[in-house]
Amino acid sequence: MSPTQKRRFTIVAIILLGVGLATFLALRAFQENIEYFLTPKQVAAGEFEPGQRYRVAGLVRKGSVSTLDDGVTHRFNVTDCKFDVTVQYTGILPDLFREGQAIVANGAFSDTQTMIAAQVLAKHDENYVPNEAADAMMLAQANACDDATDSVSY
Amino acid sequence: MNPFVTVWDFFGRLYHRLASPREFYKISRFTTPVFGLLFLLLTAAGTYLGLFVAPADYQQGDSFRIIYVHVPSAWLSLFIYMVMATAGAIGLIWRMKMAYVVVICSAPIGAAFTALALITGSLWGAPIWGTWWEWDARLTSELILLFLYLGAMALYYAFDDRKTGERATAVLAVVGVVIVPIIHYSVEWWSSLHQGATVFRAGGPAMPSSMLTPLLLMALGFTFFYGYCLFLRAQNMVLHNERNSRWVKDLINELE
Amino acid sequence: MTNTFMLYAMREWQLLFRNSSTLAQPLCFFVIIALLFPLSLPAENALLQRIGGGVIWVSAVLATLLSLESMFKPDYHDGALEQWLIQPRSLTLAVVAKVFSQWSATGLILTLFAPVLCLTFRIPVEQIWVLFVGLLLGTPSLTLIGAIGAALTVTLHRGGVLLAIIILPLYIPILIFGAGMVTQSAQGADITGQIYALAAILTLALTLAPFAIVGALRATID
Amino acid sequence: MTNTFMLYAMREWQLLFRNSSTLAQPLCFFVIIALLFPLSLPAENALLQRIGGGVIWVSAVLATLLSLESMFKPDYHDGALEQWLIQPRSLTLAVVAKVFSQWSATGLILTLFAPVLCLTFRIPVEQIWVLFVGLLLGTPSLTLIGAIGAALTVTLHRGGVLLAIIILPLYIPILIFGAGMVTQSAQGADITGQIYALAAILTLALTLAPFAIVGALRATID
Amino acid sequence: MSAHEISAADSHGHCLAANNLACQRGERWLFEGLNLTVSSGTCLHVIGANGSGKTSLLRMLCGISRIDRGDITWQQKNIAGNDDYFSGLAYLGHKDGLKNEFTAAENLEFYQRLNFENDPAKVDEILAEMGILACADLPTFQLSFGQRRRLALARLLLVPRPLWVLDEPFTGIDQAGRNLIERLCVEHLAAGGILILTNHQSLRSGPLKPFLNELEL
Amino acid sequence: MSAHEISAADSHGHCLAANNLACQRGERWLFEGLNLTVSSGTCLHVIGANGSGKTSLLRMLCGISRIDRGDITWQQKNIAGNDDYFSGLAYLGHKDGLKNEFTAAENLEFYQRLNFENDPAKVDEILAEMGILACADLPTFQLSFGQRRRLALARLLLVPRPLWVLDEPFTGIDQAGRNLIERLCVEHLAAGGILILTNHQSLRSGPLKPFLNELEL
Ligand code: HEM
Ligand SMILES: Nc1ncnc2c1ncn2[C@@H]1O[C@H](COP(=O)(O)OP(=O)(O)OP(=O)(O)O)[C@@H](O)[C@H]1O
Ligand SMILES: Nc1ncnc2c1ncn2[C@@H]1O[C@H](COP(=O)(O)OP(=O)(O)OP(=O)(O)O)[C@@H](O)[C@H]1O
Ligand SMILES: [Mg+2]
Ligand SMILES: [Mg+2]
Repeated sequence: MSPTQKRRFTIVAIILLGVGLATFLALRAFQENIEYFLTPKQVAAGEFEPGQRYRVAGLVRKGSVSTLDDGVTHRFNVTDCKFDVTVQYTGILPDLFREGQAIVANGAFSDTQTMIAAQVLAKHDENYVPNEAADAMMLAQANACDDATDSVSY
Repeated sequence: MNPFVTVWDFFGRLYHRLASPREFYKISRFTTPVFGLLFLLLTAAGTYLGLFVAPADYQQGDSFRIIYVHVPSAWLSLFIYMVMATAGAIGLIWRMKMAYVVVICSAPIGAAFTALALITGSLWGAPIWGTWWEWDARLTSELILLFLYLGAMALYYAFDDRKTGERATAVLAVVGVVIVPIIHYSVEWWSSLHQGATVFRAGGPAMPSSMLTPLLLMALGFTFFYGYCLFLRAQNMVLHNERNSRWVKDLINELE
Repeated sequence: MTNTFMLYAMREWQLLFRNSSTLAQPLCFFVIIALLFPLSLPAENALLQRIGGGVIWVSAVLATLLSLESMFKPDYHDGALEQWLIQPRSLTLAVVAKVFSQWSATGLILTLFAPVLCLTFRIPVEQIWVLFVGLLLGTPSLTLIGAIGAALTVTLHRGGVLLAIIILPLYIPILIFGAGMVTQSAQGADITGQIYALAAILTLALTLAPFAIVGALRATID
Repeated sequence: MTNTFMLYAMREWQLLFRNSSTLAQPLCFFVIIALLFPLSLPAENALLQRIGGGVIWVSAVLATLLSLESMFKPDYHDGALEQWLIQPRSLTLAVVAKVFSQWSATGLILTLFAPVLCLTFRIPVEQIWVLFVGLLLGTPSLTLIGAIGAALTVTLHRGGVLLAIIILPLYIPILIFGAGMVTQSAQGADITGQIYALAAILTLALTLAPFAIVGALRATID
Repeated sequence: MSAHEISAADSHGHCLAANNLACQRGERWLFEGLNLTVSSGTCLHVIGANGSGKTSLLRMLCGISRIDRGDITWQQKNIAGNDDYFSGLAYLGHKDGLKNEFTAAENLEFYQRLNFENDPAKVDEILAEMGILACADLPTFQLSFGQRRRLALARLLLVPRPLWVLDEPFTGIDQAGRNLIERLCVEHLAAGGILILTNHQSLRSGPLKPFLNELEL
Repeated sequence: MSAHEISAADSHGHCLAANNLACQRGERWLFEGLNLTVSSGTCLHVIGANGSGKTSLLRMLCGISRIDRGDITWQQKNIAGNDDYFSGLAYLGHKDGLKNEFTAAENLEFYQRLNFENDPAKVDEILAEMGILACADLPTFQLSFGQRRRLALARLLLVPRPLWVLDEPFTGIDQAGRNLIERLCVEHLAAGGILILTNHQSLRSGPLKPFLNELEL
């Protein structure tokens, strides 16, 4: 090889190696959960500190939604189908909020089990379905946890 | 004749024609109106189908129809950046004048589409998610893309010398391209608030064709709009850059 | 090859020690942050402790960003850079050496002193480690990526704002991973994901940025 | 007399707008602080609100300190300063104009934008006022006092650290009064004492610093 | 052009004198016990090898450098803090005092205003006389080396000043420019001005010859 | 001194050529369709008024500036990325590439190491030859203007390079220095080197005459 060829070869080799390693590391990174959510399971195990702020993600437990007397404070359970966290939120819920919907609640724990949420966000999934099929879909969604046997992550 | 050679030859000739500002100008005189027309037809069809024919979504009702603006503009925001980066690389490697023109002319169009994606996304997110902004991976990275577009524009105009500015902008376009895969895969890599892929996903689109057709029509229409704007801007730029050359002077004489 | 690297790196270090304004900046930052932050916030340990990590990360970004302006400009103005361009030595290696020395005078110093700073912010020892590792992985990427912007704007007389506009977007991911790591570890969460992410960014920056910097210099110097 | 002042001040402003790296610094600070602080701290409004005032004051000190280096150096190196020395115009007025423009590009911008920043930190309106008045009284003193250090180190090639060492001790009182004001008003306490103190420092600096700066310049330029 | 007005204002003539001047740089004394007197209509050419202290002497005469020993007078009055002196002095050194960020015209306009005048038309006239009108609106850093030096020299024409102190004024200037500047100097001297300059070539064969005094350092 | 070694290494001679070269600054074309060939043992003196594009041409020839049109070859090979060319080239422009913070000796030592050598004794020798040994340990910003230029020129003596490109090398240099540099150039040319330079005075009457070619821009 001439010196120029040799230099080109080295450069290409370095780039390939570097980009390959970077891809590997990136993929490893995304196997870990980078955005930190507290799972209902962790809450049940008491793995949190009162006063600190957390995000909890999960489904709205079927039949758990209630509104307090003031009309704007809502209580409901967020579940991974196995463990539940009770969330209390004062404010307007997003349009999509309903039983079986995936949501993210943002807040701190007042006592051992109840999260006082400052924010409740609804997660929309990738499915778009015409109105005609709505009832079946809603039913399926609301009963999402029915045949789950173990914790599901959202 | 060997079909491979023929195809190669065709692209070779196309490349050379596009590489020359004068040839490019000739071609674009023809393509610009065609692209404009295609844009009008496709978007008109897409809008009609999307607003009046496509069924409402079971959860979101009619508010899902913002998809027909949001998704095409979001796709284009990524596509245009890829075009810019590719053109930038071509310009830097093969010193092709027209490639720089593509880089410079694409930036504001891309920025506009990015802004549109951000605005429509926010408008959509407010009722659906319950917030118009989160520091979510998809949203943040799309915002970064907007800044990159703006940075590229600012960089180009900062140089007194046009040629230096073109090359500097091309370098920035190439460097910034890492953001594109990050935006695209952000919803898989992070547990994002933004939904995952609906259209291009394993197992086919999660959307009935009555909803999908207008979306694809709109996307195609927007792409032609990009082509239309690009050619229009590039024409102007070529004429300006080459204003001292013979062929432009002849052109002006013809007009007068 | 090592020779070229060492040659330029030694020169940079010598210059840094002679011309302490570059060396002063991170130190200034630290003195100010360590001394003045506690002075100017409500005297409360819990508060300091919670913001410590974020403050240190933001100051790392600031220090890097401000040091970029003087990375290539002096060499451009006194003609040293054009001499490098016409040497039969690898410009890429020269640039890597320059970035390395620049980092050692900002990012590295920041990283090494961060634990001391953490003490004034009363941050617990486990989080000090997290912060340290994060900075060690993150600050070189900051300098590498920033150097591309510095090279792109070296000939401009009004480069300041532009440099920030070009570079800040690219810094945000690093900051999010780096600072996020500290916050999460305070909540007792796992941080391997962020470490991998920062490492990935670093490897990518290390392999590609030097070529981009050289390309930028060749594109702009005239 | 006003003429001399206006002449130099106009020139400085023109330069600042041309050479945005000076103008960029406080802007950089603000973008970084407004964007990156919330990104890199635990997302909590109450936390941001409590540290907002302190963060803004520290950034004002930092911005001023970092801008001092480029206050007289460029004019010294390109020979403009020696031309000023041999003009039959008052050098004191020139210096006052320079300090004023420098302040308007750092302290004033910081002061004017601080309310905006306060909004991203969700600071209540009464405290925004306190912060605003404090900065308005404090930042001119910062620049005036800092300019003495800048003039003393203008000919030095290793002036950076020295400048910080000379100047920082003099800044601490201003910072204590200024930032203390915000904390106290958040607690509902009276702040007239601090306002008087800041005003006293400012008057003193305004009357004495210009002469000190001119003396320092004449002593060092050769 | 402008030089004529000086003589009208000061027909009695000017006089710059240095007594027993000394200059120390580091540990070395560059010169000691230097005496000189320059009066209206004379040109003092300071000669010396590189590093012999020409620039240092000129800067002392302009009151920029500290005087290590001796004193300098203008019309028998010490120059320190002497406004009369400084309103009569124009100095151009190796550093040109031009701002890269400004255009050529803006640079000149600033110095014009510094001299209590404001006349953009005159600035253009001067730029034209120096042959750099075409560059009037270019930022100074885009000028060629010689154009930059011409711009610096253009300051001399802004207002008439009896004393010109020029450190290697012909650096980077082409032959036409050199002739121009020599002509301007001659006009200045003929009108009763004083010129102190350094230059590495002898001036004895040029148009300045009739006014020439040499001082070897 | 060093120049003799070139001829030993390359008895076959060198050749730098430019074909149809053009340079655009702003909207103006400074020159177009410029052809030139310089071969071993010749000196090309680029002549032109201020702002005519001499510096721009020299920087193109050194591969620093972008070439707007045309091409430049060294031994029939294009100079872009041509290591052979760059190991044979020494360039000194208006900017001297010296670091103010370093001493004179340190500055030279860096450039020596850049040239794959490390010999402090030789650095001192070169400083002595250029007449600035006394300043070896002064920080460069304390040097007089001419001493600084001498230091920049001292780089030419570090290692023998067949092609010297010098932009106004005599700026700020006194008569003795000028003679010295002319002598060095003559030695360089006599040993088969190539010299391309600009200067505002004609070189026809100096020692470079026998080698001289002129190019008017
Ligand atoms: C500010 C907020 C938003 C931003 C910045 C944003 C950004 C984007 C971007 C960049 C894409 C293209 C991704 C790719 O092609 O890889 C995209 C696609 C999409 N977005 Fe959004 N979006 C936002 C809000 C929303 C909301 C609220 C919804 C609906 C709930 C939504 C639904 C979609 C859909 C359906 C796609 C197409 C996915 C596919 O590729 O199949 N977006 N968005
Ligand atoms: N970016 C630019 N835009 C417009 N004009 C420019 C630019 N850069 C340089 N120029 C002009 O290019 C011309 C060539 O400058 P160059 O330095 O090559 O001249 P030169 O022949 O070396 O002159 P000198 O004898 O003064 O050194 C000058 O007239 C200068 O003003
Ligand atoms: N701080 C200092 N310490 C020691 N020596 C110094 C210092 N400053 C300058 N010198 C020396 O003083 C001498 C005088 O410099 P000056 O600039 O006056 O010379 P000059 O006659 O103008 O030379 P030139 O022809 O090169 O312009 C030089 O030898 C320089 O090295
Ligand atoms: Mg001198
Ligand atoms: Mg030149």
